Amino acid sequence: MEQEPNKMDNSVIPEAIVNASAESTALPASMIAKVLGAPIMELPQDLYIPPDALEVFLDTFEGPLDLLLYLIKRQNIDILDIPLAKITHQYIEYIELMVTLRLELAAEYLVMAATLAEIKSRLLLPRADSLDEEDDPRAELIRRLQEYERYKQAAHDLSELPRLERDIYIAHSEPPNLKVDRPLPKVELQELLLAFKDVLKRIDLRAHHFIEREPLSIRERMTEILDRLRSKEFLKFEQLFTVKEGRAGVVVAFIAILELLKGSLIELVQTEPLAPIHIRTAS
Amino acid sequence: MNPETLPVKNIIEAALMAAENPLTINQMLVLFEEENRPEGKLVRDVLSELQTECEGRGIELKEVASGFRYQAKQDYAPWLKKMWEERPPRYSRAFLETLVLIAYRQPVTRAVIEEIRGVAVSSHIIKTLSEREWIKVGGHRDVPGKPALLGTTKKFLDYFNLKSLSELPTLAEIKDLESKGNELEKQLQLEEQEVGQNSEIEIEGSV
Amino acid sequence: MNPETLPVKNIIEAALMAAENPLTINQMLVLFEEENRPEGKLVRDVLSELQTECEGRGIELKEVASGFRYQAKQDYAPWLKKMWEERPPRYSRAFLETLVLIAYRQPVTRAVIEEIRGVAVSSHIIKTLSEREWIKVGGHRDVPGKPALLGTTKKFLDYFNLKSLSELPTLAEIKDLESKGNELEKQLQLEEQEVGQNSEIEIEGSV
Repeated sequence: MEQEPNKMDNSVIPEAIVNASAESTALPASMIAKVLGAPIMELPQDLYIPPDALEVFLDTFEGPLDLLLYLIKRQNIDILDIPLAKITHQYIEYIELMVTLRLELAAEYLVMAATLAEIKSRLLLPRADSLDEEDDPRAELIRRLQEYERYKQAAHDLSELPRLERDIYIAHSEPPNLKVDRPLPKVELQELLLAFKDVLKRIDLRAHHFIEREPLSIRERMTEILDRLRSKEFLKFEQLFTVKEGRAGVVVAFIAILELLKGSLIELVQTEPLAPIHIRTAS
Repeated sequence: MNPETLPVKNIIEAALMAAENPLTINQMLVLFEEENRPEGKLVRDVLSELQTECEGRGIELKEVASGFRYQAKQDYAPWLKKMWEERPPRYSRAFLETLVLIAYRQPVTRAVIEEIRGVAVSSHIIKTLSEREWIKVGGHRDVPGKPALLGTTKKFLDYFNLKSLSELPTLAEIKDLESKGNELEKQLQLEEQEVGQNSEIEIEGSV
Repeated sequence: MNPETLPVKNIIEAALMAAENPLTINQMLVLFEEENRPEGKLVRDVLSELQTECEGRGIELKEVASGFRYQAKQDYAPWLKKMWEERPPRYSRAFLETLVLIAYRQPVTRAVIEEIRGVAVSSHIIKTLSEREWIKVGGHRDVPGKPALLGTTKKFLDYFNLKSLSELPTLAEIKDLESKGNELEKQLQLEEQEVGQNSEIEIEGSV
């Protein structure tokens, strides 16, 4: 991935490329490729990459900008001084080679070839004496190259940063034995009442009597009485009333007893007339 | 300590901390190239030094069946366990409806709740409510099958901060809840969505 | 150190060691019951003490984007890596370039990444980055097609041992063409001569 392409063996080449192209194309044996319609009879001299390595070589480029940067850097030239004619020339040679070798070529490479050719032709046009930046046909290309180069460098810098899995190992220790509590769900009273409201909306009016019959104080007392009866088989009738509660409390208790009787939830027991009245759960 | 052993100690400390499993002394030895490999005895010395260094700290170096490992001291379990606590789940609508009907209609049998809600009451809900001690069986109705009569408990009142059931709003008041309710309801729905995404123990309608 | 703070220090050390992820100061604070919860300042003091105590040891306490974590000192990586048979993952240039563009230009659309790199963005790379939770969609640009705006996550920073985006290496500056403008013409002439002499292939004006 970070190999330097120009370190490749340069002794081999021409024949190999001719052979490769002969195998893969119908071109006459003496002709290597057609560049822009013109036949190429000789290999460009500044290409020295064995064809089987070419594919690998091209894989190392991340696109046309990357290839252009490589061509520029190889000559130790500042991007600002890009020798456009020369670079265009070399770039197109590479493209041609790729086409010849029938390597799959991303469309972006061809678009760049056209862009380069266009810039070059604009440079060749007769022009005014001085040239400022806006007029320099290379300006946009140079900007793109620089922009790409800084992120290419940033990617390299990022890969040099210490990172997990390679340079950094998390230090940890076993947790102690834990009995993790499962928290119980929380309920707001408001939430509960909204659920109730929903039920009321849903059921028809006829069913309301199921709920509406008695005030809650009576319902509460009913449960309380049943509760007391659970621990004792019998309760004296008068034990169900407390003077402290006053008149209202007595009424509540009395209605609660009546409701319980009506629902056959309790029974009144009197062994003989005038004997004390007891209540017990209905059996 | 001999300065030459310092890197050995640091390497072993770091290795024990970075390892996914306890390390045996042999496993520690093979971390070193052969020419720099310390003696087993040195490693044992280093381990006992590391052990001593844990005194008064939050972690300890323990030897277990498969080797040595660092672990957090048991004393700190009450604090550490909070890191694994889950967010409380939420109760389902069915759960809340069952509870509120028991509260307002007690003592009440399951059959009556089913009649009002129009659907069967899940046993799981009754069980959860009983386990939380929010409801209890107050008796049995004297009809065939002797169905249990359900009512709410003091714990239920305490949880909702009520002194008695009569502090619950009347039906008329409940119907007025609407205006204030809409906002809360919306908020609850939002929360439910949120919880639905984050919580793994979602209590569903079946509860 | 005040003896009362000792348990706080030990609890925090144990928690950081036992935690599955880096811990923020807030996450450390909620380990304590409200009535015994230390001040944030005390926790910060404890952390810097724990940091100091790592001097000369095999591990360090490091603050990354999502909080504090203990980690083996990088010096010992050559020994530690022997504990894993698999080699650490390598990332292709395409992967890293896509990642840095998202990191430096966020929030950024795929189109911008493609424009700068001059090639299509691989869907596979975007998928891998999302699966690793290094990037996320932070919104959508309000243009036709509503393209996703990509940004990096704390997990990305954690992975590269960084606390914030500002710790990323600085980008190279873009040089100005203006200063070179005057020399252009001369240079072009030179170059044309040179190419004319050396070139064996004529390049036509258009492709």
